[in-house]
Amino acid sequence: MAEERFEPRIIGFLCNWCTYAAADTAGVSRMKQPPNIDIIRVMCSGRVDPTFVLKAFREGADGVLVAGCHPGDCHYTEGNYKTLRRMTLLRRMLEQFGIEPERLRLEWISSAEAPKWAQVAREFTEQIRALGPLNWKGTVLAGLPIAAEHVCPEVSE
Amino acid sequence: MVTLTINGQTLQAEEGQTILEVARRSGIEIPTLCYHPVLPPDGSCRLCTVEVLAGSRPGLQTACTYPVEEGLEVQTHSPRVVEARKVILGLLLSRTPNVPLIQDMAREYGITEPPFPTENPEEKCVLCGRCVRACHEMVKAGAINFANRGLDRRVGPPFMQKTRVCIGCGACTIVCPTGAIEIVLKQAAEYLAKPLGPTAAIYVPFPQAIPRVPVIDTDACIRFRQNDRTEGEISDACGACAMVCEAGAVNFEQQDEILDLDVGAIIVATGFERPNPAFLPQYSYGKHPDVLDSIEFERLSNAAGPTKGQILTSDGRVPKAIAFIHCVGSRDEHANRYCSRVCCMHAMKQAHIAKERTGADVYELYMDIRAFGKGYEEFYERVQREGVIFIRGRGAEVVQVGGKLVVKAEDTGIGRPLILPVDMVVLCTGMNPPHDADRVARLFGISRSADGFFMEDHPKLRPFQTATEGVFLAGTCQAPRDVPDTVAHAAAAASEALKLLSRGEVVISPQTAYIPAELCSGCRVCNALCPYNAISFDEERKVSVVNEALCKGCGTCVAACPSGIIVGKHFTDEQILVQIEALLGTPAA
Amino acid sequence: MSEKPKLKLALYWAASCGGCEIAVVEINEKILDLDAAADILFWPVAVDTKYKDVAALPDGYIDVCLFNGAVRTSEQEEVAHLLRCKSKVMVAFGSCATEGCIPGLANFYSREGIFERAYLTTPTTDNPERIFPQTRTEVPEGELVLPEFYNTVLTLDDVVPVEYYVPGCPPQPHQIWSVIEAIVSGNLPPPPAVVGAGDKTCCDECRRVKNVKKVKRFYRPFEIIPDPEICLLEQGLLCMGPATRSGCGQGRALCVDANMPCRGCYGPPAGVVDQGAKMLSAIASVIDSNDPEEIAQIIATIPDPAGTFYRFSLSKSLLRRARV
Amino acid sequence: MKKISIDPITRLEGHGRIDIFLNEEGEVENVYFVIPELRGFEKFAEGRPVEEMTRITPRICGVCPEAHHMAATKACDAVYHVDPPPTAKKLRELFYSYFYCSDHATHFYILAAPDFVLGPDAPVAERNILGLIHKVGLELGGRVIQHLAESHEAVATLGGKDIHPVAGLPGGWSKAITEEERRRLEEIARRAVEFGQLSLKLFHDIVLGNPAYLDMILSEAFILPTYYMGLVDANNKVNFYDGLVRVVDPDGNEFVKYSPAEYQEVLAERVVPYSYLKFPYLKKVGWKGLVGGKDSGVYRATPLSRLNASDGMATPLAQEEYERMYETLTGDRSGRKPVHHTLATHWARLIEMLYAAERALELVTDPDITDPNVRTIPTATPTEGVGIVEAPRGTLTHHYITDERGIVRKANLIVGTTNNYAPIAISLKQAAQGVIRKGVEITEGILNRIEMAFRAYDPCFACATHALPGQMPLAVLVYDAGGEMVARASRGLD
Repeated sequence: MAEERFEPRIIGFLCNWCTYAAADTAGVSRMKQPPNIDIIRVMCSGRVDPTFVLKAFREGADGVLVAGCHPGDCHYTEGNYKTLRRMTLLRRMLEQFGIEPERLRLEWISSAEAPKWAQVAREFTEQIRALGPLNWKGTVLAGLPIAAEHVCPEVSE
Repeated sequence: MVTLTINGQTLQAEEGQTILEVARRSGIEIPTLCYHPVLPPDGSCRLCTVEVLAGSRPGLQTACTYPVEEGLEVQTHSPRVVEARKVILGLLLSRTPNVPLIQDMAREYGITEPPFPTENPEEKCVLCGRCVRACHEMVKAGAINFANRGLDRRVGPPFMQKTRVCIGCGACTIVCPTGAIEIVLKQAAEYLAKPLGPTAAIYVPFPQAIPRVPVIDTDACIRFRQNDRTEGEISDACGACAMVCEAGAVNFEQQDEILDLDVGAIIVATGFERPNPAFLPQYSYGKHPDVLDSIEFERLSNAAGPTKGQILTSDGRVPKAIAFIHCVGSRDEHANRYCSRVCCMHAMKQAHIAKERTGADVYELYMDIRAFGKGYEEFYERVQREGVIFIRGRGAEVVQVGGKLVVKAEDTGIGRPLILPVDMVVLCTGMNPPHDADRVARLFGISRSADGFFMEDHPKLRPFQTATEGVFLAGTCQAPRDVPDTVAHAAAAASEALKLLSRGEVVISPQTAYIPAELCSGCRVCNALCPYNAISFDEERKVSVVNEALCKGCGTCVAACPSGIIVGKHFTDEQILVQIEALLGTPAA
Repeated sequence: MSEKPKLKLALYWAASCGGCEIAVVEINEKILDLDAAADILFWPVAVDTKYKDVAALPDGYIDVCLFNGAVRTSEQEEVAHLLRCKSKVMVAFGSCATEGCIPGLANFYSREGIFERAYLTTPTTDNPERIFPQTRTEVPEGELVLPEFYNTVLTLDDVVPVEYYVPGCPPQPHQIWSVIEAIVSGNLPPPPAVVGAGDKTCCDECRRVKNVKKVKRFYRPFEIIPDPEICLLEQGLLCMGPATRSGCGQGRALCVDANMPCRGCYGPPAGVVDQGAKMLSAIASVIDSNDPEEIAQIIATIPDPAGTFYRFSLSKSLLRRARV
Repeated sequence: MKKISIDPITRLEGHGRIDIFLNEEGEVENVYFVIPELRGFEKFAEGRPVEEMTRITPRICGVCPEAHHMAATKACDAVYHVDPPPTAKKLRELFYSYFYCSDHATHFYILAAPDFVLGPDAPVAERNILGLIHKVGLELGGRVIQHLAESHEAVATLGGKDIHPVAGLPGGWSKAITEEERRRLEEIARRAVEFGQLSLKLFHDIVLGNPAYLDMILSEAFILPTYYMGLVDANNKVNFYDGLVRVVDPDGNEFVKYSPAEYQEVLAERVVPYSYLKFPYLKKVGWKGLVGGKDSGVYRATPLSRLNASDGMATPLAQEEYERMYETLTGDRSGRKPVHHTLATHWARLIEMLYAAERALELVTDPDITDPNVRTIPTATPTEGVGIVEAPRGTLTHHYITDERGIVRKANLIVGTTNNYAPIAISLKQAAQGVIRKGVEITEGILNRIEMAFRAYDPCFACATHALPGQMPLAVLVYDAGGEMVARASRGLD
């Protein structure tokens, strides 16, 4: 097609013990995966403060992936359940902000599941590509004089 | 101590002992019938009559009731005594002419025919009253007693009716010398008939048990069953075991106790749970008595087991064909996906024993043989040489055809369905994580892998450590493994624990959470979140506090803290937020 | 404070409800001390000042400008710039100027949506020609003008640099007085800083007993009669106290004391970037279930997450507004 | 043609701008009153739980948040079809009465009194509460401040917070009062009654006692016959908290009496392109533009309107004063109603303040007032509801439509001052015509006379930001036919 293909910007918050290792293995074992996901490592998906997700969207992410250990398999016993609760509620709130909940994805990927990681990475990237750009900074907040340069008005007369 | 002479032999005895006891202890034979070591002596049958030559009560006396005294002189086989016993045995034989025990005793005294007319040749009861005493004195049930007088005298429940008072303990049948009593009450019969279970209410779990001490099955033990009757008050029923235990080791008052121990390390060795193959209905487990699981077969083949190690079918025959079905409940998407890691080898071991003891045709139905350990492969070959037949193909079904067991399987070697008629099927089960593993995990802050076993800190580098410092794993609670591996694993855990103790301090990772007390508002949102109970609430200052020794740094509380004051060291909000900015500030990759 | 030359103070309001001014008046008798301590430039009753005159003032002539109200129209932005130029110290006074406050909830909708509702679809509206207000209108006698109505409610520091923030809807009189004293005596902290409030959260001042929190279902205030002694959140009432700056009540949380859950008018505490996100995280964390279905059911008992967690701070939130 | 633009706060939000156009003769040709402010509560109410309206809508106005809180609370009762326990209703009205004590006092002493006490021509810088205190002396000034402080305290005790209260919720009131609180509240109520009488005495001495002011009140420039609206109880007595809305025509005959649910049949709001505020009017009479009289749908909802629309006050002292006012204002002392003297609104306001104090005293001494049962838990499915109370600046209507979960789908609000948008515009035109003549130099005093007409309504635009201590910053711009400014006088930042 003529116009340039949309390349989504995706931030991935990955649990150090499972998905991060899986992603690592996926890379080492040369599995095919798109470059669109920028990874931020956390010790547990339970560390992912909804603030981070909103920050990512605010700064221009088109999608956010949060991935942790399978339920019952959490390195910290049940951090991932807290994540499940938070992301469920957050997804609902994103809708109120006019953001498709699908732009925030929660996945359980164990350290042994490198292929699953690669597949999720591909799927999610395509899903976001299909949804199109969010680009919050560039659209929704565009034109707002946020922190604009302050200039003193001309003194008339 | 008193000194007495029996048959001219001078003996020492303790006050309160009876002549009978002393004589028996010294190997002097005195016949008895109504006497039973755990029952109070009665002297009713008078068979134990002896002649007291010197003592407070000279003459013919019953040895079971006569207490020893200083200078006592006794003859156990004087002519007078023998005469007396002949009369007694004559009478007994006339009452119960067909009871072998009585016949034998009588014969010893030269009596072969009943001297008196016989009322009822089928009579077995000699009215010794052992059962009555057992029921009253031991069981404390008082369900049976003597009724009527003279020739009509007999033993039974009131009005010879079924009685609720009887607890069906079966004690009367055990003490009855002539086998006159038959138990008809199911419960007791079942208990005593349990094929592979213990044969008494007190037993040694298995010969290798450590410590090797008997245990009491309180559901079966008369004393405890009587406790239930007396609303929990300790009953004084039975206690036969205590009476006969010279070491006085039997203690009915023993209770479970909960001890608080301050320890520096904990080794979790809660083991595995034996799967019940009944949940795989195709194997007819529990439907046919000759379908056993590995543990039951082990019990059956155990020299200390109910059959003294003979391998017999439920109807007591020596099986002619036995099938071992591997991987029952393992490597199976309907059960455990994982390999049990032990059933190949124990199946072969049991096949070896079965072959050896029965010479039966032994079939091994397997998916793959995993003989990976030292000497395992060799053992595999040996068993094959011994003639055990290995068929590659999972046992599909066990059915009964006219009372006979038939195993259906596929021989993938020749690609044909297979039908094996056998006498016994052994289901080689694997290992399940204990059903309450989750509670244990929560208690120690251990996590579990998807299969439900406890998760080691690192599969290769920290295989027996956990995410909780000072808590170690040993054996099958972490994963299925056989004995040598378990020993190695446990030893490693033990030495790691000792290392910790000798060091005297715990090394913790620096990635911990920290609450600046001066900023905490004490909302306590974080309190419930910590899987390691590292967060406590200081009621004094009304602030939450992180115990950094317990904290593992997962950061869940950091993300939750609504006032944003909990610091997740090395993963602070600031650090992560700038990462986000940096990543999105740069053009897409 | 009387030795020093009298302080030049200006009070000004933009898109606000006026509650901030009322709150200032409610320092009651102290209003006389204020009069003694400071010259109040155009607290409009006080002095007659024309826009021209203000524009003509040397930059920084005003010592402190207490600016309340959000920035919603072109006019307000313009005045904000003017006052910024003329004031040494600019104070965002009250929730509106600081974080948009409740009027900021308009950011869930667009200007078009608001106009359509206000001037077309409200049942009592009589607008046969489907007229909307215009920035310029020709009338027989001449032309009439209106300022532009922005699509998004902005905070004061969106448009000009701000030294101090006084949170609260409204700032409570006792806090206002403490701020005025600080200004007059020159005891202000280094800017930028929040003044006239605590550093902790409402829970710190709240007098209710707090326990470990596990919530199986959330309730709306009218659905239960809460126990007067125990933390409202524990009783399933969505209380914003945990993510809200302390300072409203001297040693108590005003709304909570009235058995009503806090709605967060004092804005986020010091450590919090986004009040709504933090509250969401805390609320989700205390949900007492690990089962996805049940979690969904429990969450369904929260009627309006965004409108509750961002009741006052939407304009200052990370996303700032909804995409419509 | 000349254009005078009385341009209060050109660049200030929440106020009005008044453009006055003169013809060649220098007579006032036309007047436009412009409100450059809108916040869109009706829109962003959508999606919010309806019970939160009691906490959201008060932010429409920080001067009368209690009114919005109460209207929303009553609308919520209606939405949930729930009837609060009697004590809850009493607490609400008690709360509301103290609010009236404070609000009317604020207006009279801080906005209006300076004009009368200090005189319309006094220097602006003095014409404020501080100036007033200097003039009447610290003793009375102190009483004013004490009265305000105490009534705020009462409002806070009952409502949880004085500005933006929180206690109202569907089915009741979140907070019962203790006997200790009650005793304090009674004390406050007793002093408020005295203060109400004191204020009226002051009004009599200083205002009515001064022929100049009386003439001003009675002068043509300040007389505007319109329809009048007000909430009345079963006996057609003034009530602020509950009842039916009664509208009388300029001759004082009952035009309509409607329940909250019927407001849509009675009211309509006209949209104009030059203002963000709509002009409400009586649907049945119709919109005839900015003119008064019986044929124009323009109505007023002010203290004076409420008195005009009622048959009297429900408390003795207020009733006495009510009668005195009508006797005084009807030239023939007939006490006939209605009276159309815009400036008499101040008098009416003081009568209402006295009534509020008396009513508060009645309620606070009611034996049931400390009953802890103040909540009814709603059980019905929420649907739709209208809540109406009398805000000091006019009848306040909140209308919500919700889904079955009680989430607002549609909201409609007609707030106090909005009712008076048209009459204020007319009064300003009258006043302008009265004072601006050819060759008359436009002084600050002239302006203030125009502003007094305006201030009588205690305008609070978009029930909006209120210039505080309250005076409308005002500027008069005199343009010649070419549109060049030839004269200017102004107050406030414009």
